[in-house]
Amino acid sequence: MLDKNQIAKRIAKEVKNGQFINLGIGIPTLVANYIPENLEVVLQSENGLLGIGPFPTEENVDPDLINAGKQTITMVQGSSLFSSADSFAMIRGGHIHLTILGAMEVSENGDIANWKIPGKMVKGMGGAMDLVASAENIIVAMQHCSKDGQSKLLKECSLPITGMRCVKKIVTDLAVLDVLPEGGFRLLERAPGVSVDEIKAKTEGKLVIDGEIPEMVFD
Amino acid sequence: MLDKNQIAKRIAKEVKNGQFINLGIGIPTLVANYIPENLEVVLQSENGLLGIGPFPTEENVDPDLINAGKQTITMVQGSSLFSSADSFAMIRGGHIHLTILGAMEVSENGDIANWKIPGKMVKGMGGAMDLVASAENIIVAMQHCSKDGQSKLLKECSLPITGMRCVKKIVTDLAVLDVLPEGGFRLLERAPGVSVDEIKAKTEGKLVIDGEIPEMVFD
Amino acid sequence: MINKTVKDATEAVKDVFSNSVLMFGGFGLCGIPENCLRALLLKDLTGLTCISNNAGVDDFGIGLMLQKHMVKKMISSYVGENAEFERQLLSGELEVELIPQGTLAERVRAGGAGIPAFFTPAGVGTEVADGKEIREFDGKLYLLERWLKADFSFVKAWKGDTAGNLIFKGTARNFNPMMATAGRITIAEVEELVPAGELDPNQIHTPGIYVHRIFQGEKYEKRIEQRTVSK
Amino acid sequence: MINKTVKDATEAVKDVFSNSVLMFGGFGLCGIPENCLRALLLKDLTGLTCISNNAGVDDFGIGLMLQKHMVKKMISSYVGENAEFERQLLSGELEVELIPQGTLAERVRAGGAGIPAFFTPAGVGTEVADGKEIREFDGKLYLLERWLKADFSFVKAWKGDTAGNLIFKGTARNFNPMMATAGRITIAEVEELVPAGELDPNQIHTPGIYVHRIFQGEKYEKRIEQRTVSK
Repeated sequence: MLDKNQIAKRIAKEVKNGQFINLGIGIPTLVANYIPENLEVVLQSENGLLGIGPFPTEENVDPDLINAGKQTITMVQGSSLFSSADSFAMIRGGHIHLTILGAMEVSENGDIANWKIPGKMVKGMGGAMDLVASAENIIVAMQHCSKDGQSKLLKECSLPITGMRCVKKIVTDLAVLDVLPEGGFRLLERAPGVSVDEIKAKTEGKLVIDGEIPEMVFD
Repeated sequence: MLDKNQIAKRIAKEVKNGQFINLGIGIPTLVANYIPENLEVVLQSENGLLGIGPFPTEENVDPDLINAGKQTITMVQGSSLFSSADSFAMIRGGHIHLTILGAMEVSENGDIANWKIPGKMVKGMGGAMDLVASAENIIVAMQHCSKDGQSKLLKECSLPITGMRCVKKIVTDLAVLDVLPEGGFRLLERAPGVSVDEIKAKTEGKLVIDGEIPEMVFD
Repeated sequence: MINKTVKDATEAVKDVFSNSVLMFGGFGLCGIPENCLRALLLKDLTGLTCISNNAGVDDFGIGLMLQKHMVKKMISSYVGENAEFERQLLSGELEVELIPQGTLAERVRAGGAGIPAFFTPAGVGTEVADGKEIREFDGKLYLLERWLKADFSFVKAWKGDTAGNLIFKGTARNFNPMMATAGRITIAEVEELVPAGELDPNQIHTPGIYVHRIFQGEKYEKRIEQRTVSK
Repeated sequence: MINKTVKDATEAVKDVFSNSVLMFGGFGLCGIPENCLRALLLKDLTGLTCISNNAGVDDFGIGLMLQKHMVKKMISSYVGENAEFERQLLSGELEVELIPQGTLAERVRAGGAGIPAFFTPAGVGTEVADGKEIREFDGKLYLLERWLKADFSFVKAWKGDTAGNLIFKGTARNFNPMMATAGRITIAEVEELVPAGELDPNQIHTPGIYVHRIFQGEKYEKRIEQRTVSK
């Protein structure tokens, strides 16, 4: 089983040179720590920045420079700043190559639910609905099962969805899976020490297993 | 009868303090020369400038600074530059208080025709359709009759129109007229030496004459 | 150039009335019009509709207006950081309309730009689409969304001039530029107010035409929600 | 930061193909991508659709592409200053689609911003409305207009950096920023190309994400259409 940092590390292997990437709050933010140094990528913050840098040192904290998670940040060389309307024009227009975000549920046709639990205080969708409706490639980072052991990879989402047929890949603590265009989760890799049978048992949606499933390799 | 500069001078009396104004090509451009110095107004150029200044001196000509008529210009203090999308957002959003433009025909319900003569080479509408569809106040500067003596203030436009029910006021070489909300040209002022009868004879559309019509007064 | 300067926040907000629709720039607590918010708190206002990406925190920003029961309705994309907000919402005192962040930004832009409606993919297939027209363009589904406008827009910029031209700094820009365009009356507060002509026309983010009143804010606390540093 | 630099105009336009859709920034002859236009003239291209507010003059700008019969269709708001244009149009060699200037600007912005359609008042009641959906919002009539996109967008900026960030100057900005967002491949030429990091992030007009290739133009003639001076 992978911990949060390992999930982030595995997702980082999906990043390609030259990409513009939006990282959601939580595990996705950790992905930035594992992107290989030889890749040139640009991280977008949907409140209005291209080129997120590392967190500032104590003396460089600037309250006028935060990311979408409201954390203080810095900018890398070559950054640009813009309004939220321009930022979402960028997102909606398909200019961001890769969006990585967390989820509460994903369905076998790629629907994602990550904004609302009926009966609980609803905080809002923020930019998630715009991001999932627009990005050409969406990778979800999440736990395979909820805390009470229920699968989060479902035939259909039980929670109100954030977007339809949009998730392309999922990295969980147990596995890496593609969402097939015709529906179904195709198992690609197992986490170290996790068996195919365990993944089968913990995946409620249709699971497609083609041949031998390798264990993930970390460098 | 007024010449072009006198038409411009008469229109300048309609300008109010604090207005943002778009001046079309031709006579409207001349209006800028007659705006009283004690009024603070801002002239917009729809290619992307608020704050048009006078024409430059020979040594200050900047090919990167032109108005919508493609003339070299200068900027006044406090100007701002923006894209054409932002410029027409400003126009469409109703932020320009007054638009002054030329016309080939105006109808008694306020339709304006000023972009196309069937059978002749069509150069295009430029920004005219956006301007007339958006401005809260539109004043037309034109000759009362065409060169062959036909009235240009008509029941209905004979030429393809640029915008519907939009003209509020017309200043011609003969008269100042309002377009009434219920239809019809209400005669407000006569040019010096021009009789009401002449204006009647040269106005094809419905002309409303209420009481004595004063001659225009120029300071 | 027309001088838009007013003396201070109190004068700037003098005619804000109960039951009006207000827009506030800012993302979280970053780039919010602190001085106008403080001045509004001193007024006897109720029934306000506030359009703002977030709702502040309990003791800062719009959160303080909630404490004083001035707000009838919030229109936001995310309202998570505010316990009083939650209490009022659950008790039915407060109405909330949640809008995807990009749709919110674009609806406000549309309000300023004279575009009454536009199609966006955000929310298709979700409850956000309920009751909205859905149409297919080039093989993809989109929702029809309407413009948003306000009686008063409150924005905060870094620098401004007496003609109302504004320059923002960092990610404090966020919703401020669009909201400046969508207010019937737009009130801008700035950290530094300079005479018209001192700002480079090429670097203006918000042209003065959108700003009806401008003043230099007395004090900027600039509270940080998540102070995150690297060692 | 990703380096978008290419050697020169010739390399920048190397894969432009016949029958493709091209966008050109500029208003009149102000802010046009002169170096790309020169490089395109040396290529054996036909059947192009050119989206540009104007069509140049006979011996400069897009006018030169018309002389070489490279253009099948112009999409513009005003095409008045070009005799060869008129000849080709009347002879049926050239097709032209005239669009109100603000609608053109907004359709291009929509193309870059992922908005497939929007409502605008421009053209209601005119022949521009023929065949288009008309709808009333809040008592006023609007037309539905579609986005515009291009295979290649050519834009000209004042300064740029190797990451593709652009800053425009004066009214040479005009259509360039939107067109930069609406090209599948966007090629920017600049008067001065600097290393990434030298431009203030706060002053960037076009973020580098929209620019796929950038180079410093060899020569800028910057021809003036109406040299008007005061004595």
